[in-house]
Amino acid sequence: MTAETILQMSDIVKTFPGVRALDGVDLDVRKGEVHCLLGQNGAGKSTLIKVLSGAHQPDSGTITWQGERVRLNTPMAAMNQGIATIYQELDLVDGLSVAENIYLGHELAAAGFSRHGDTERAAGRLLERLGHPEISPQQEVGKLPAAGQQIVSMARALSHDVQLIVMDEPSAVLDQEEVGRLFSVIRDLTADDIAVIYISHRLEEIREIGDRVTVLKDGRTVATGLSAPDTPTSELIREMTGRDVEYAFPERGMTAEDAPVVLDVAGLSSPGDFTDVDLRVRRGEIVGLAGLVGSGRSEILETIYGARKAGSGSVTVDGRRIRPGSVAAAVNAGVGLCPEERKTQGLLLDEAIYRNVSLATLGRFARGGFLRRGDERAQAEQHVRALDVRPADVERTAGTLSGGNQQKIVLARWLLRECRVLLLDEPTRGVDVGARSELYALVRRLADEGVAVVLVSSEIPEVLGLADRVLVLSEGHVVHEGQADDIDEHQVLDLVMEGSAA
Amino acid sequence: AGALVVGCTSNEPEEEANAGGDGGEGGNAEPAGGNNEPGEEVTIGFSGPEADHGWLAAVTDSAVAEAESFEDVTLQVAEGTNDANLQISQIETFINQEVDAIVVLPSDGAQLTEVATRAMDAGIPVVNVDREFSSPDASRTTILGDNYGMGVTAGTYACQLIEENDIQDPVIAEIAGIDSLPLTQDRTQGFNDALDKCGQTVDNRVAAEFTVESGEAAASNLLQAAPQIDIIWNHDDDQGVGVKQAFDNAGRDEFFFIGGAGSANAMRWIKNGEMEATVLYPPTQAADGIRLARLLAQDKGMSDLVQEDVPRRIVLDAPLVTAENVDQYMHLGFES
Amino acid sequence: MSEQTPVPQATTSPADEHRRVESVEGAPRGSAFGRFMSSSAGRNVGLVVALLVLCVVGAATTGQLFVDVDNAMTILRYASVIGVVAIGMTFVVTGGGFDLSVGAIVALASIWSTTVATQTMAQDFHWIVMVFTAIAVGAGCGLVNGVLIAYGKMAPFIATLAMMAAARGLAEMISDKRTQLVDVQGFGDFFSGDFLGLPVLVWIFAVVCAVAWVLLNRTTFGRRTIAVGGNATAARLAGIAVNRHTVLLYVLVGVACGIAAVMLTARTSTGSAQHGLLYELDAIAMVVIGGTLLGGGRGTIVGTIFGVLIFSTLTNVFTLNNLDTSTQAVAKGAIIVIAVLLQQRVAARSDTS
Amino acid sequence: MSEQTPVPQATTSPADEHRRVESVEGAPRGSAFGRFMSSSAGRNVGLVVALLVLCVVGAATTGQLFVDVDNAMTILRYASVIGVVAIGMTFVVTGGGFDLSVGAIVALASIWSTTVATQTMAQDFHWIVMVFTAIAVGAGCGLVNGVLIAYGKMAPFIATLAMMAAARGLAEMISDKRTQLVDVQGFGDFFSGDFLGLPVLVWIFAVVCAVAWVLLNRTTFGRRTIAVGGNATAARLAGIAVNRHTVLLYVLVGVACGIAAVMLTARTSTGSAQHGLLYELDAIAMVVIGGTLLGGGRGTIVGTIFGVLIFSTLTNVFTLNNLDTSTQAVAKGAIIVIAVLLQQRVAARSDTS
Ligand SMILES: Nc1ncnc2c1ncn2[C@@H]1O[C@H](COP(=O)(O)OP(=O)(O)OP(=O)(O)O)[C@@H](O)[C@H]1O
Ligand SMILES: Nc1ncnc2c1ncn2[C@@H]1O[C@H](COP(=O)(O)OP(=O)(O)OP(=O)(O)O)[C@@H](O)[C@H]1O
Ligand SMILES: [Mg+2]
Ligand SMILES: [Mg+2]
Repeated sequence: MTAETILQMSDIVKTFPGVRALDGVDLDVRKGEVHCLLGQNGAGKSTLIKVLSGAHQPDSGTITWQGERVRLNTPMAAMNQGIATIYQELDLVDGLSVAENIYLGHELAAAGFSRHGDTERAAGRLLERLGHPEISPQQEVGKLPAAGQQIVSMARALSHDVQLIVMDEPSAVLDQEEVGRLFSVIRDLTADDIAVIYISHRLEEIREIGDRVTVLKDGRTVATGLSAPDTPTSELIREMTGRDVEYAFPERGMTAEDAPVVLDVAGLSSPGDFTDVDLRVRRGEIVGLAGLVGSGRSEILETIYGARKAGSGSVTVDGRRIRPGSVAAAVNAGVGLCPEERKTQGLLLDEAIYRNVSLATLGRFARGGFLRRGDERAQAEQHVRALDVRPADVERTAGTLSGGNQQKIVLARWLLRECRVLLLDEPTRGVDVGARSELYALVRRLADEGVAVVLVSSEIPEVLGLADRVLVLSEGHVVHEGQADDIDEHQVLDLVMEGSAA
Repeated sequence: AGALVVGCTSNEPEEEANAGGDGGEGGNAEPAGGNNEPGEEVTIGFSGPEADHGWLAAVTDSAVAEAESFEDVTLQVAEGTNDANLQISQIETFINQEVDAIVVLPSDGAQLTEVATRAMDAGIPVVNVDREFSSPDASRTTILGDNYGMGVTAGTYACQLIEENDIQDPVIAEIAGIDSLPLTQDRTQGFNDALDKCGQTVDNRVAAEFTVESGEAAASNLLQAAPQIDIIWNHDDDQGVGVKQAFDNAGRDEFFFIGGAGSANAMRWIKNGEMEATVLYPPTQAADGIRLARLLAQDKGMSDLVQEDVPRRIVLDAPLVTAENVDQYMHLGFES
Repeated sequence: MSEQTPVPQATTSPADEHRRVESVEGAPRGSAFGRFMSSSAGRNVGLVVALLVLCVVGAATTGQLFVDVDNAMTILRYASVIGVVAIGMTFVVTGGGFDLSVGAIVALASIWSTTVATQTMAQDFHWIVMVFTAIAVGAGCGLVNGVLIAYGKMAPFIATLAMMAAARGLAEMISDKRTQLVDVQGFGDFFSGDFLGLPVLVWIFAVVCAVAWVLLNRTTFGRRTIAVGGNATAARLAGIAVNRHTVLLYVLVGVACGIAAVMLTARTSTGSAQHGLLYELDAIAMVVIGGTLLGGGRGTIVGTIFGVLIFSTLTNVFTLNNLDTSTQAVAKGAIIVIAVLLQQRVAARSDTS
Repeated sequence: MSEQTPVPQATTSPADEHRRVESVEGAPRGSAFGRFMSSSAGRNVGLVVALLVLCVVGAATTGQLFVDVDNAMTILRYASVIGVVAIGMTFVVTGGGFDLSVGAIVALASIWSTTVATQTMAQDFHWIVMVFTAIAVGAGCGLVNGVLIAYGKMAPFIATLAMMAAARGLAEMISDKRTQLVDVQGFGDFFSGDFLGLPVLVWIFAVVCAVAWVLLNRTTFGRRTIAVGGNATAARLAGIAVNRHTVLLYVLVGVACGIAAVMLTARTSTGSAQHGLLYELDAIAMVVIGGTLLGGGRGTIVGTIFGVLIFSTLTNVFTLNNLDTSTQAVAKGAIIVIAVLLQQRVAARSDTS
């Protein structure tokens, strides 16, 4: 394991107006290893890899690549050195095909003319290597679901002839099976002596695939060269957060059998997406939806919320039917949704944090249409602090926050709204361990206060650990319904597989 | 300008008069009476519509040239505009500046009446050119082109052609200028009225926008709409360049082609027999306006006239230029 | 602190550079006036500089003529009409839209409110009838635009281009292409008069500005406008009725056009199908130069006011300087470019300090 | 399966409804021609229907006059000039930009290539000198636009609006507002002539369309244009020199304007500062009606061609029917709306089937 060092970044400093995102970071990566980068939301992981990929210029610090000091002025310079990056935010062009996206910027071309056939064949091979021969290279990327887009991003990184691949939270939108496939690809890469920098908030993944770990905290390297398989989780968490965090699911409350049903979904269908979904959530209950990516969970939430028109079926909140296909009706009935894509569906990236938080509650702060902005700000700030958003300055624009912190902003919106029913679509995607356990506690507390929660997550342990009851979905059908205690992860996976085989 | 018809009011018998010089390109034919002798220094404000075609450009140019020919005149030219709001503020600026006289070719007469009245009330004489104000109090004197008369001249000539050539069931086409301008309406009205007298009507009518390009486009579509035409009257010789090109492009020349305004191009075509006639609408009105404004500002009269005061209303003739008299009018043809 | 832009986007998409909003982030808490000033002076410093430079040039080249109350009134009276349209346009643009039909709506509203029928009614009752008519026509056109765009899912460019053709055509048909004189008792007297030393037209503009500023910055309507323009999907998922709001925005600009039509009718004492020619481009230019983001999500009323003043002062200085029209056009192009570049540099500098 | 759209976006942002691209997703593999046909027929079915309806109306109302080779040539010749500009505009719009200066650039290029100096040189050497001059002028103006937008970070709307004023002003200054007649040997003969039964102008348009189609759909330049317009950040991270590409796009539309200027000069046998009036709005309208997304990321040459044909056929049918201009304007507005709505319905139906 003493392979030569391929990359050495030392004392990297990067400031943005008002923030010191990187404050003297060191990182060294060896040939053929999987080097994990850990850190809380906002620690500076993505910024560091953007410096490495040439997307940001560091204010100071040196990068040594294969023994030579290099300056990576542009993304092209980094790629030419053999460094490819899968960015945290999917950076694909919707209007282009899968194949065109994969080869964007280094097209297979003769005298400027695209070699269509070659490009598509090459893309096809890459997708096959990633275990996704079903994604057509001719498909338009904008029409792929998030997971499919992540695969395309990976194929794009692999399409370069590289020594180092940087992956910024590639597993966030993937389910367990997909993650397994990703890991086998990573193993193939390292077998070819290609190094991988791997960023994830899921510690069990680090343990499974990683070789060494570097931990960032507040823009500094606080630990480096830790052994990924052997360092105890508690120590990693302590390094990241600077304190001991109880990484466990909160105690389940006692949902009384006779608690009133708050959300009642009956026979909901949407042709092509899901059929005949019945869902009852009592006051104070958390119901989880488990299933593979593409099993239609997001669509169910969106349909309940009125953001999609249902084919048939009804949604009742507190005994009153809500008008289908109307978000306003759902919101007024006390339903809130944390959407899957926070950037495109959740946030006003250019607006201040507090304005994002108050967006669904504007009416409350208004008298005759005029906003009482003091109130608005104060209440938004209260929730932002409660969720430990960093930095806690509510005047910052939402776009400058790290991914996990953005997620908290969307949650804060519905906390502020004090809704009766909360629909959470992948609420912990990209959220760090510390914040994650806080989120779990928070969701449970909300339930105890009487909110009915529906939880969708690709992490089956999360669903089983947090929810009271689970529904297992496969290809748009509910294949199992029962108490979360009565089923384990393997059984869920088996059910899902059976469902898709059937 | 060459052919001026002066009337103190429109009802009085018209008197032939030469208002002095041939305006236009700054030539100074010396009239009697020494009105061209340098007098006190005066500033004259000039505001006109956007010079978006040759005729209007020639109007501005001849006004500027006329002003330059007097060493005692400083001319303030406001940005040409078709926005009445802007033109009003330009006149207001002139009033603030306390210029000695204002020459206005309004984008629309009625719209500028109020501000012109204010100028008059402020003691600044206003010379109204080409498009008439809606109130006689708004200007000290008015120089008008005769748009209706233009149409009448063209229509009468068309009737004459029909009779002379004994055309049965003639197909008459009209290519108008910017259709939403009152002056276009007037020309069309005059044309229709004159045709009516010999029992004819316009069969096909299209409108262009005074530009070469629009003339070409309108004419090609017109030629397509009417496979056989006997007489075409085109309102404006600027767009006429395009119209003519459309004829050439389509290889059509079975008709009599009558123009309007009297550009130099049109006169050359008449000489070469490529055009039948054009109806004069001289662009020297503003130059005349400058001349009169100077006289008004200097408190001089028109020594050329029997009654010396500057008349209140001058209506220009709209004579017909044909191969016979084209040489006589050649000097009035403006390059467009 | 308050002006950070997300760097990757900012360096790649030119439009993003134009970001400015009148939120009060980081502004010292103080009197409303103090805040207003700090927001307008601080964020629009480039515009202020551009306008000052223009004034200095004006004063230097024409002296007395420019530095004169009457001249200031001339500039303001001219600015008022298009200014009202530009203020309305600010909302539509902030909400992610675009309106090419404003000029045509002004024309149609002016014609409709000066038909013989309307004038007879106004004569019998009160000239306010004409005002109502103009505003109703404007709102109606805006409603059609809004419904086509929000519910018909048409691109704003196309829908309002169609309205531009149709409204002006209709105005011509109604008026038979004739200019319609106003001779309703009191109408002209009222609108052409002065009030407390300022022309009534300027007062109207001032009131429209004040109302608009409050509307954009202090009400839920304004906040929703920014949300709809910034991220329509997020706005919708937060429970905002995006389609209805979009319709309202176009109705709003239609109403602004109606008001402008009344002002123009008063100023010219006519209704005409030729009123408001090319207002669409001028108004959008004023809005964008002011710093409102084309594409939505950022809007500034104060910026728009500066945009309006810069344009009208420019025209005034040109006229006073006796510039030839063609030269004016070239100079105008160059000055717009310089003003915008200047504004950007100054804004960037005040950001980093 | 391949046609699902993420629903929340689709129903909230009107512009999204307009998506169409000539990429080959899901198209049966076959000859290039087969793909071309399937892409044009399948995706533009609404446009085809609109054009057909228009033709049927034309034939029904004017019979012989409309259904006539000469008339088709009239339409095509008329369409060719603005068509070339619209094709250039398609690239800029696809790349996320906007060009208001096209009409003014056409005017300036036509003037510059017909000055006495240029014509003398062309007389001595060959008329090709005029062609080069026009294209060089167009490219130069485009370069200025592009640099201001890409490196000066100006909003495209503002930069090209400034160019619009400046270029036309310069054209007026050079020409002294006179129309400049062309009398260079061979120039008119060549461009006004026919070749294989089709007018040379139409050939030029056809060649420009073909080149543009290949450029957008079959070259790295075209794919990068979509990337730059669709997601500038992604394009930059993929190593594309976004700024340089943006400049190229404006140069490209400038060149298109240069070509159009030559065509217009030939067609009218003049250069004029009044050429190309209002081309900007018409060209953008044709592009957007064709289905290219204003804002960037989706572009279709075939759609633009349909847009051009629909507009010019409309004008032709109006003229043949001897319609009054006001009525034309109202009808045009209504027809644009109907055509776009129709296109959307048809496209939606063919999507779900
Ligand atoms: N473009 C930017 N402008 C201003 N601040 C920024 C920008 N990008 C990042 N930051 C700030 O830099 C810090 C580091 O952010 P970064 O995205 O690197 O965090 P991260 O470790 O990747 O977090 P996460 O796990 O949530 O993805 C954060 O405080 C963030 O707000
Ligand atoms: N890789 C894929 N290729 C093609 N289509 C897919 C793919 N994955 C999913 N789909 C389709 O997309 C639709 C919705 O997928 P989506 O990811 O929204 O479902 P989901 O259950 O909400 O998953 P997630 O938990 O990731 O949100 C499904 O109808 C599915 O058929
Ligand atoms: Mg990150
Ligand atoms: Mg989902």
